[in-house]
Amino acid sequence: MGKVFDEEIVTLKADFMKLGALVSEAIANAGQAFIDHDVAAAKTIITNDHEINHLQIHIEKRSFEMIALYQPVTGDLREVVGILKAVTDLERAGDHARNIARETVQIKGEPRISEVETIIATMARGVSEQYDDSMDSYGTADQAKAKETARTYDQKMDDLYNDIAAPSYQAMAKDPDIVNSAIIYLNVAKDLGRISDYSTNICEWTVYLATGKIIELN
Amino acid sequence: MSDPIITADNLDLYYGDFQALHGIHLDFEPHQISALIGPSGCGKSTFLRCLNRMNDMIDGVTITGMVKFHDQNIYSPQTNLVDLRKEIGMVFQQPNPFPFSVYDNITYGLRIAGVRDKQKLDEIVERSLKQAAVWDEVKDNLYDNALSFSGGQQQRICIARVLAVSPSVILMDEPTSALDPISSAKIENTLLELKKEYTIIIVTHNLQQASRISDKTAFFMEGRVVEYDDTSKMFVNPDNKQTEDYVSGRFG
Amino acid sequence: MQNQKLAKQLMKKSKTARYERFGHLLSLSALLLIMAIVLGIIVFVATKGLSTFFNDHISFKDFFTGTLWNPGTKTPSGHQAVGALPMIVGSFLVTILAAVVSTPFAIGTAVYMTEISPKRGAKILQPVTELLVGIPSVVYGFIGLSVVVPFVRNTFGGSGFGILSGTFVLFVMILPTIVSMTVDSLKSVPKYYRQASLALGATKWQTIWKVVLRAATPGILTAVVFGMARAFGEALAVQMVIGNAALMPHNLVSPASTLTSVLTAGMGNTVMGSLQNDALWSLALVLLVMSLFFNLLVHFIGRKGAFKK
Amino acid sequence: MRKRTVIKWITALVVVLAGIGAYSVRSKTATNQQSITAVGSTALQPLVEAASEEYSAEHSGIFINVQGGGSGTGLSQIESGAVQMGNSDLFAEEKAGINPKGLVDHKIAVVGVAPIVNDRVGIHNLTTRQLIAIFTGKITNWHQLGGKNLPITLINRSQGSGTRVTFEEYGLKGHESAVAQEQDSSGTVRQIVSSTPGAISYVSFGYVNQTVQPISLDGVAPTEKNVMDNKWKIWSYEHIYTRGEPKGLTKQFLNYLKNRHIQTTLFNKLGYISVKDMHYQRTWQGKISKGSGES
Amino acid sequence: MQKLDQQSDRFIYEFNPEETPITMQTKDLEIYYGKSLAMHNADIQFEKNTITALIGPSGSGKSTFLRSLNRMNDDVATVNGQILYQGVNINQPGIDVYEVRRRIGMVFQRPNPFAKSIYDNITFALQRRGVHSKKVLDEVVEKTLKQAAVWDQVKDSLNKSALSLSGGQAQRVCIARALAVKPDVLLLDEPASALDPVSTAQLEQTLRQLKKDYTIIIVTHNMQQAARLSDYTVFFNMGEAIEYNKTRKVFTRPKMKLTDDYVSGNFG
Amino acid sequence: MNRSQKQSRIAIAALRGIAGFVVLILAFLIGYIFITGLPNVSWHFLTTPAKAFTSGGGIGIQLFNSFYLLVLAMLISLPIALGASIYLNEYAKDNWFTGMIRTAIEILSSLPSVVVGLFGFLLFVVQFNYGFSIISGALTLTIFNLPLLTRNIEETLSGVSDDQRQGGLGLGLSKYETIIHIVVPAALPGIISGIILCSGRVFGEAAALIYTAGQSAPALNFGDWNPFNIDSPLSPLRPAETLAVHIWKINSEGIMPDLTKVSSGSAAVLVLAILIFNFSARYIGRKVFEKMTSI
Repeated sequence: MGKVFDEEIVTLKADFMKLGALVSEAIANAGQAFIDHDVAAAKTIITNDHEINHLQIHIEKRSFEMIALYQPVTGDLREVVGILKAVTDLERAGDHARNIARETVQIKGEPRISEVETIIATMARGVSEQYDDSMDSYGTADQAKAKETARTYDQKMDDLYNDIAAPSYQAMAKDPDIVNSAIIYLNVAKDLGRISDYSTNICEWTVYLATGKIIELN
Repeated sequence: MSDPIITADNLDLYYGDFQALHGIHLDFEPHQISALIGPSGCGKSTFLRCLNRMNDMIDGVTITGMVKFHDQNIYSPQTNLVDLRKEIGMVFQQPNPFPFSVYDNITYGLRIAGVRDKQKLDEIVERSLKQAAVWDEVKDNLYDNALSFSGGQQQRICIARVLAVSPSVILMDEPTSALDPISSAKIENTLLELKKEYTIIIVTHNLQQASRISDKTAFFMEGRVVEYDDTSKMFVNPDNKQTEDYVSGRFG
Repeated sequence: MQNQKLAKQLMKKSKTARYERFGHLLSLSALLLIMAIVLGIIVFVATKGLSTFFNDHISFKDFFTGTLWNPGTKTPSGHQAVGALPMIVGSFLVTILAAVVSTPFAIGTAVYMTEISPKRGAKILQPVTELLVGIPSVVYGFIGLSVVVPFVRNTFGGSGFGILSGTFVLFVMILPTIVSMTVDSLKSVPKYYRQASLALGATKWQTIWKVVLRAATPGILTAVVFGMARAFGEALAVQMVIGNAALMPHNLVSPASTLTSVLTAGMGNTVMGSLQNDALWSLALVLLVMSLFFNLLVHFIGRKGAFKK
Repeated sequence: MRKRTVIKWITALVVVLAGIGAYSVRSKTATNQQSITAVGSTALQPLVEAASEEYSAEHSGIFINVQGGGSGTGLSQIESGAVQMGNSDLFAEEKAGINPKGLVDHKIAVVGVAPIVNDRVGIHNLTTRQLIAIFTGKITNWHQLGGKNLPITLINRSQGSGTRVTFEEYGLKGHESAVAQEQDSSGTVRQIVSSTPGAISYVSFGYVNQTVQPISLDGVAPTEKNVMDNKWKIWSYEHIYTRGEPKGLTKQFLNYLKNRHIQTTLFNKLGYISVKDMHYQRTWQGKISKGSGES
Repeated sequence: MQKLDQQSDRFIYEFNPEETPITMQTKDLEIYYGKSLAMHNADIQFEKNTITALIGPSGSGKSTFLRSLNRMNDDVATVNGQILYQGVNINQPGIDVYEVRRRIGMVFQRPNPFAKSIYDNITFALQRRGVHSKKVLDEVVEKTLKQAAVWDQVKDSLNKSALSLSGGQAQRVCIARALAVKPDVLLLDEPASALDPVSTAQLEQTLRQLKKDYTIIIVTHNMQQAARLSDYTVFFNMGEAIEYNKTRKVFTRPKMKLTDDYVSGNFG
Repeated sequence: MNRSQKQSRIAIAALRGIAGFVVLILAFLIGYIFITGLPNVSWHFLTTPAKAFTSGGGIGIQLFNSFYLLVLAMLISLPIALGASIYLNEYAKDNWFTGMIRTAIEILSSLPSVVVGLFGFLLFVVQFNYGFSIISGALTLTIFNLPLLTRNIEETLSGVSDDQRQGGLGLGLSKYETIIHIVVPAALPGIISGIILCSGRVFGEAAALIYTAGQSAPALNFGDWNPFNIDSPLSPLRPAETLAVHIWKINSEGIMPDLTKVSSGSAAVLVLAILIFNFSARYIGRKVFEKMTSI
């Protein structure tokens, strides 16, 4: 296939990486805003989510067109299919970052549990790192790094989730006033957990991109 | 996995001093469509023609190695060429019906084999035209000159002509390259039906075609088989870089 | 503005267009010239040939059914002795026999040249056939006289002069024409017909017989027509070996004559415009009509018997 | 590409010029009488041709074309005035379709015609009656005449040929030959007679050679001397006709032909008999009278 | 700027001539072979510096349409209606077809180099038009062969017979040959159908380059080729232009059911 | 080995037999001509003029005449045949009229050459007053030659792929330019074999020339190449007996003693000449083709 496909795939990948960067920013900022109780930053994230959605739709459309027009095979096929699949994960990860931003707005004025928030902060950083590593591995089609990332973070993030969930439930049982906050903590942890899952998915697509094999990494 | 019906073993072919095929080893399984792909001059057509000894006609061709058909080396001196070609039929690039009626075209192979029984001939004409999925289009014009039909119909008549002598293997040398997409699609559908009863080996330039219809694909380059595997693998995740470049169109 | 300029450029007759007009006219005039020649000859032969009937008042019946040829005199029964039947029959017989004999040989040779041994065919047979076309008919005639006639006399009896000798000589004379044209038509049969046939398990012979020859039939028929045309028009050689006697041929070894041989022999000894001369032109006219007939006949057979390529 | 166009035009030009040139030169030479043409009898052709060669050798720049075509052609061409001399084996009066008015006869030579047979026949002499019987198809085998048991093969010259007319008139006494094979040249006749057992035909004396057997008639041998004395009856004049009295080159050439020197040297070599040597003359109706008849 | 002709079930994209330079345009075109109507309803505009692909089943009239654009059909068909080339109707009496064909060049299905050297193949038409300066011809040869992306392969064998070239090279030499007479528009009639995939890819590459300087109209029966190569696609069926739109649209969201069926291979 | 294969072997053996038989016939013919003829061929024979009635004559002038006439006839007929076949194959629509023209041309080719000769005689020799001359002969040969040559060229032209024509038209060239500069060169090898075949016929033709180019070969002045002088070898107006006519003439009316020698020698020379002509035409054709295909 000619140069045009190659040019288009470069653009597509650039768009995808741009989307990755936007989502990465959203994840990082959402975690930070939650910890800092920064409503303004959270609102920015919510607004910016539109951009992510637009970009995702654009990338999907381009991918469909490329499949329709060029009928790629082998590496090209994996490139387009990988992006087409991973872009959903990115967008969803972005959605969860937006959810976290919403929780940041909701939790404003509620009582806090500082030890839980410390763990959330750890988890947010971890998830953000995991996401970034996943995207790095995708960007370089580095399946070793992808597997490594999945192995490193997956269990860790599950553990962190439990570390957040347990004190939150305990707090809820003890103090009815804290229920709202605790639920929000649980939601945030869940969002972070999902982002971690999507990152793992991205790692799986990295493996597909590199080898054409579809595997489960967790 | 069943036993291969045709096996090429260490097959070399020379045009004079020029070696066109280098130690080809390929197995073809029954009731499958195997596609041979590769750039022009890679030897895929030459190889195909080795399988029913159509290269024998060309001056200065030397062939070494073996082609086994049901465990029998077709290059052994005992081989009866005429019988061999009845077992291993061939369809060519250009639709090439003889300039006779459709009926005469289909019955040609039978008549030269001495079949005279009109009723039997009629049956076979109907059967093979139906198998080649062209019966409905020609049944009312069986006695018209085959050349008066469209290219796609002509090619299917040619397929029917091969089917009429009941071969077990059909070799096809770019059977759709002279046809428009609709006719090609019809031929492809025909082939997918035929593979239930026949073994089909097809040379094609059209990579999408290979990917659409074949079970196995062999990629030839410079007289060698670079890669031979399941088509699904060849088009998603080939082992060889050259194969990948070729099937993705980045070649040359 | 721009458009008008362009329109002007496009409307201007270019040099190329003038070339085309010139070339068209040039080739048309060449064809018209040939047509004029053909028509001229046909009209010429027709007027001369018909004047036997219209100026000299010979009846068609005497001409076509009479068997005595001595224009200017009367037959014992009182008719004009202008019976052309012996020559017509002689011409027919010798042409058809020559065509019948040489066609299988020519086809066999052509098949050999194209299908069996193309290399040897191109190297030896083709130049030789082309060479034979150029041997003057007088030479053929003399070889016929010194080789064929004694051979026929010793083998089949009679004087040796007759239709059989004429056939043998014409056979050799028209062979090159038929061979080279048959070779052309065999070569124009696409290679893939042969491949398809072989791939269906046909033997080489079956392929040649059932596919190649069948597909080449129109071309072969044309070749035969041209061969017959040459046989028809041949005079000097035939005249020497056929005996050239205006007798109804009773068998193949008794002297007979053809239209051309009588025509050629008599032309110089008659005076333009005399009955003797007009009668000869009538023979030429008959020849013309007969070759037209053969032409149409073979084209008709060709169209019926074969398919469009 | 351009070069070829130029070449093509040059070729076309050359052809056109050659055509025009040819026409103009033609008319010029025709009026200057630098070249004259004699057409007709193939029997007379070698003689006139040989004479013209000698004449041209003696007179440079003179061109005498001698063409065959047969007596009929010669007469009709001279009648239409297309040529200067028309050669004929026959009197113009004898030829159907010719108006002899205005044609001037120049009798150049006398030619004797002899019956010839294949030398395996074994017969050297025939009577006139036997000859007539043979040629009218009444006798069909040589053993009927005391020769070998060989069927007789008749070979005639073409109808209208001067030799045949002469032979039928004086050899067969006016009987017409039966329909048999015909040849339109003496050479071919001789060749066929020499190679066909039992063949009989007739040629002018010039063509008789060792390959065929000449026949004496009624004991008279076909010799020039017998012709001069009219003992051998089968002979005829060779005529050159002109349209009106000859002028210029034509006249000079005709005189040259009639010149004693030519008539004695060339004629003998070619088997013609000089008119001057004849002791008898004959009119076109066949009347014989004494005298050479030379004009 | 678009019209959806509900009655005839056709969708034809239209340009705004104010904004978009249009090189060629057909209006009310009707093409007859003898008495039979082979082509009608094809009012198409061709934008400058684009590639337009004409697709459709065999006998749909796409080649007929293409050939009438530079009047190559003159001898075999009767063409009614207007064919506008830069606003001038070239389908009218008095038009010099040779000048039209010079400006609207054509490349054919099978590579058809003349039995001449490569150099002469390219310069032949110019020489016939009276250009004989060696310098000018040399320049043209180099320029067009470079444009056709075949210069590097043939520059050392310009004097060799063009018949010795491979199919792909020969086809690009044919393109160079067409470019040598400085056309505006390039018509291509299935130019890659006789070529293998590698040569086809190279040819497509060449065409993409050429689009900068020419308006290219290509008939192809390879839909992938139309898809990956062209900017606009016209879908013909039964002698009618059914849909004319941007290629991306035609191949992802065709407006017509018929087009949809055809490009997705569910046709016939 | 089954039945059909046996049948095939037998049939192919039979074909080989037929081809072998034909080769034998041909070999016999050529061998006969050469064996009887070549011993009589010498340099002297090839260069001296013919003698009418003495031995020792050659065929120098006849040989020259044959070639000159052939070249002239081809120069005239080739452009006409080319033009006509171009019109028939490229311009003419395929209808009954074209069919009629083709049939007429085919019929013309079956006319006995003597009829063509007489036509030429009446038209060129008499009507145009070219006399018995090379130009009359060449024009008559043109008539004789045109049908076959036209048909041959037309056949070859129709064998050139339409792609080539479209290529030319697509470049904005006229049909005519395309034909002349592309189609004709592409058809050149075929045209050349057509010319060779026709040349063979022309070379061996006698009957058409007897009445047009004449049967005499007057001595030529080989020092004078001005075509307007009548004794120049190039003069189109001189009578010119060709080799084939010479063979015919000496066999039918020749009276020289060494007739058979001259005749068989001439035949051998004729065949040799055709041989040389064939090879050189092929060679030149190949060279021209190479030149045109790669400069």
